[in-house]
Amino acid sequence: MKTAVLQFPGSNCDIDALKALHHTVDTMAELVWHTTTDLSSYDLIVVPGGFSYGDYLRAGAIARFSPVLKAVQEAAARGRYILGICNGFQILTEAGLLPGALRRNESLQFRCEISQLVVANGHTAFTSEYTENEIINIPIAHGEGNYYVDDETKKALQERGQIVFRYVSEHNPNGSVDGIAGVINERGNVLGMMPHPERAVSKRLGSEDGLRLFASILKSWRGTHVLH
Amino acid sequence: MSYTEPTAGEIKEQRIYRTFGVTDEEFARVTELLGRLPNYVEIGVFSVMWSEHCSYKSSRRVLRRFPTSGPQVLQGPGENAGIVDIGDGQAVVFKIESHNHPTAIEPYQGAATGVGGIIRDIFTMGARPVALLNSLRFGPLDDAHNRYLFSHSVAGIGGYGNCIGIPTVGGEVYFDDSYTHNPLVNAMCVGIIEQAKIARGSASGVGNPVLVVGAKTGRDGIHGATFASAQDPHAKERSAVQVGDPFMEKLLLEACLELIETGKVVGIQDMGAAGLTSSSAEMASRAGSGLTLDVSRVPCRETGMSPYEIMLSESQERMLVVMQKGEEAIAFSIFEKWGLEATVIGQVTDDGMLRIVEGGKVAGEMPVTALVDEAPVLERPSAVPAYLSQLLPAPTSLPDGPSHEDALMHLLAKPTIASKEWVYDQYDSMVRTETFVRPGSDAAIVGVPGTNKALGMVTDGNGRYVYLDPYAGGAWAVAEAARNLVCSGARPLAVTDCLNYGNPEKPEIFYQFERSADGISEACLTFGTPVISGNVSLYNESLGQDIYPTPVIGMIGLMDDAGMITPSSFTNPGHILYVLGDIAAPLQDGLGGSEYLAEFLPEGVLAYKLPHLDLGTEKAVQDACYQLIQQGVVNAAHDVSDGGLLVALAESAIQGNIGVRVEVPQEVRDEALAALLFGESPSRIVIEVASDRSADVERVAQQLGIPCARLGVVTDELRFSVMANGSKVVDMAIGDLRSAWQGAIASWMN
Amino acid sequence: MNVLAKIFVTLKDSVLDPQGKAVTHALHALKYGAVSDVRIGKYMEVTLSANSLDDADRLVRGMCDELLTNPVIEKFTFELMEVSQ
Amino acid sequence: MNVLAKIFVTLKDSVLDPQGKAVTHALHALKYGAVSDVRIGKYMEVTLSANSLDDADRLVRGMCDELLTNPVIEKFTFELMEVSQ
Ligand SMILES: Nc1ncnc2c1ncn2[C@@H]1O[C@H](COP(=O)(O)OP(=O)(O)O)[C@@H](O)[C@H]1O
Ligand SMILES: [Mg+2]
Repeated sequence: MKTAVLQFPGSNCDIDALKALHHTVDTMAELVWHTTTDLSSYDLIVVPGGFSYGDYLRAGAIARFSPVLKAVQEAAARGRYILGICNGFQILTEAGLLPGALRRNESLQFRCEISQLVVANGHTAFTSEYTENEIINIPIAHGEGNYYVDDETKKALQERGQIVFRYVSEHNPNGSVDGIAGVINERGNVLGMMPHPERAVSKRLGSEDGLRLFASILKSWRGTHVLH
Repeated sequence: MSYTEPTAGEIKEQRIYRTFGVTDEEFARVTELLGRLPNYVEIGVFSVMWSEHCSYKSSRRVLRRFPTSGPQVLQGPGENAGIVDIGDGQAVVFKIESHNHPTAIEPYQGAATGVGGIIRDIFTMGARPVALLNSLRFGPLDDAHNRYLFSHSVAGIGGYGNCIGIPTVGGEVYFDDSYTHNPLVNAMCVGIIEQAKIARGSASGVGNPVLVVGAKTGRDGIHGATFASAQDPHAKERSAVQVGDPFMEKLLLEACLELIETGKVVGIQDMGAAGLTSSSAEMASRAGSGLTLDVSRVPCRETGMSPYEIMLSESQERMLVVMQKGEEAIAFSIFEKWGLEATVIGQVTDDGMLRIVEGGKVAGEMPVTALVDEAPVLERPSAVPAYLSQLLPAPTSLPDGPSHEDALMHLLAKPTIASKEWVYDQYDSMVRTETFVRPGSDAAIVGVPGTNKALGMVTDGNGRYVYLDPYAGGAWAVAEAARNLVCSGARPLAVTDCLNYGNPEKPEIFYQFERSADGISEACLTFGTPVISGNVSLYNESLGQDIYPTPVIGMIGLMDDAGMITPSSFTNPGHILYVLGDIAAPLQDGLGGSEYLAEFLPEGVLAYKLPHLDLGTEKAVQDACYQLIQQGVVNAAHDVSDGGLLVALAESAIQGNIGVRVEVPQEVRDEALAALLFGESPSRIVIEVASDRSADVERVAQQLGIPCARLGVVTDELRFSVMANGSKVVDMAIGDLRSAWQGAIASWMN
Repeated sequence: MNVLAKIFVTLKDSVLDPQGKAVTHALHALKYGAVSDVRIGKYMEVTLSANSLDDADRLVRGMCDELLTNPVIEKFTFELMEVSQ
Repeated sequence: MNVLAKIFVTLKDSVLDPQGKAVTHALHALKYGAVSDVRIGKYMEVTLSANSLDDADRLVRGMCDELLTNPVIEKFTFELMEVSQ
């Protein structure tokens, strides 16, 4: 499995994502600059966290016009895996690859903590190594993670199992509709989530619960590729 | 271009220089050094170079007393930041800096640009910034304006650090009336560098090109450095506040590190206070060279800027770079990749002059030595403040004092003692995924990438202590910083200091400054932690009222094995609790300087003597703790500081979500019990050990000649219970303690 | 011609405005009990050159749709005026 | 009477506007090269009751000075209009 970790001006979790990938699935992973126009050789594209373009105007609003986003669209259309983390999630919603929008946290404050998530759908390409409804600890660190969709879209997401992660109900850190922390597209190959699985890959960092997200992706990819 | 500026004659006749804070004597000296009258640009340049902020004219003599060398020191004070060896060819680079005055008038941007400035100091050395800390002082939270200053400062610190992607891993916050009109925001940055790649702020090599890189120059903050030292608060406001652009700085950081990596950089320095003026003069001074700068080539954000404005602008996110001749193109291409400008504005000369030209015309010409070496050094008068001789021995209890349970609850809910979660949850403390101990413990621990080593880091200081005893208070700050590192498992390495004081022209204030610096010096010698960088902020006064003398110590420690990290929270039921050091010291010291007095006898807290600090004892206690941790004996360690013994025990129990049952190990008169439970005598550490390791504790304590007392046990019952003289004096649910402690600041802020 | 566009972006009515709520509270805590509601949005001043006001209208609408606002949560209005130079 | 105040807050002209700068760049990278400048500020709609428009003017000016803006870096203008109910 070959992985691209995109780098926009202002990305700052790019190296963390790369480290986590090397550490967890030990596959070929590399940084790819935002001006790249061809991602066809990658099986997984990670849109990492950070503050692309300073998060000025709205988080993710400017990055979605980077040249590389067209290549991301194409990769998504070809069924490649795309994982947007935090700012990456914001970029994917701004780009229309995922439904909804991320507003400022209800508290109006940036919030960094280890949050508890419920795996709402354990049958996606990104979550098969979790058990459904399992509670996992994954850090969050964002000021604009307050997920919004209108009621109608929310119902549709629910029915189609597109809500993948929720904050445990008593601990919604940002006011997200329905406690939504991560959603997947209809086809099941594009996941966006506010929490940072790449920060939960060792005991020293306080949690290892992010490991299985990367392991799930590798397993899914293996399932669709003949092994040599 | 057209701008009308006063002529040299008018500057002299109308004494215009006075509006820049230049005295008559200083003006005469400038005239003498130039051999003629200065023009407007020149007097502007002199005024900032000779300002307190840039020249350290009041403090320079005092700072010379600090110990600054040691086998570990690779770079002491004098550069953008100090550097300390951590082995394997690597080094840690760090510095702390104040941004008090801008914060008072625009807290978000003031605090944010403070963070931005200190980060630049680190990456100019070629180091990758890996952590931020901050030290904050505000007036009490029952005042809406204090809440505004506090919340916006915290948001600004987070806003900058979060965006640029450097974790904010620690700090401290105190609330006291003393800071109501003059809040303190000190920011510290820590970086890691390969020793072979250290860059310096030196402009050498005749003919080498000088570049401005990064943001465009605007009219921001002209004379910020001058007005930071003004006495009149309205004058402070006159300097425009800068708006920070952390996104720009992130790009600048990456571009500069990439540029330095090429090995083609001769010298590099950030443009902080006094912008182009101080960066160019200091770089030339370090190299003993001269510079010719064409201000018409400086990229400006606004139109019609005069040489004067360009030289004095404090626009953020800019650097001055000297490249090897002929290698400019490397800078252009790297900066272009990052979407930034890099512009050649001049070159290095050998005539020792800072020459400012505008196109073909010379706008100003000054010897670099006159600007830097000839800057005034003042011998400020110093006088022992009268209050010091009137301090009384501190009481061990209060006549109508609270019950011990009430006292504990109140202290835990005091914003100065309460959990700082409300603050640090607004900071990304985990980005870079090397933060092994996040805010909330005694010291933060950050891994050294690619090794099994880690760095411990803290900031510490207590203005009230320093007020009550400048010498001991200064030493205390160093002792406490070292103690916090040791409790976490790290070995103290070196110090950076931020010296925040009132008006140095008052002899009593100058005394506080001088004496506390002496205390810091002695403690640094004791702990083997030289001062490698620092910053001075004077004139922290408002309406004639000076802040407490508030030196803040930033300290870095090293862990050779990150596996030795020790938490401050209790871990295992059945484990034994010990106090290393003299548990009964407060029976002599009383409640002097304590939060207990501040809470229950506020009008008397400045009337009593500070507890006694003996640096030898302190060092022995720390050595004992460190050795026991290295021997794998200690499961948790937490020092006794603000709030005293019970607060320390409660913090560790709350954070471990575990109970404790302790018994005061000696008979104590009832009237003295408050002091034992809440007194703030130094040199005491609570440790948790497995029951079969008790003998190790007693052996090490004996070897080092320190007292150690067995205090009680950790329990799985979620209660906090304290026995003294055979009866229960405190018996409370951990949950109740937690809600008092955890929610206190939030309850004011939300 | 040179045109100044003043653009007002607000959250859709159906989307909660916590910032507006916080400011309302803060105003009440001062002496502004007379305030019943606050909505907070963005105000942008865009200077551009255009062939006509109609042309400018088309351009500004375009940039609002594409970049300046997110239609999932925001709505906008704008005003145009000719400016000298 | 019920008054709606539309308040426009911008950074002073001499103060750097990093957002505006970033958005200008982004607009240029799209097809909006005609844009020469963008300044980004805040837009607030405050509903309040007042005895007269003069009274409202005084109140709104007061809250802008005291809470809604910081005169060190920002400036503001506002418009008032009577609204029903
Ligand atoms: N301004 C701040 N920023 C980040 N962390 C902070 C801040 N203030 C306090 N903390 C963290 O909260 C914890 C407790 O702080 P403090 O009570 O000052 O500790 P101590 O008394 O041990 O010095 C520490 O881990 C400290 O780093
Ligand atoms: Mg401590």
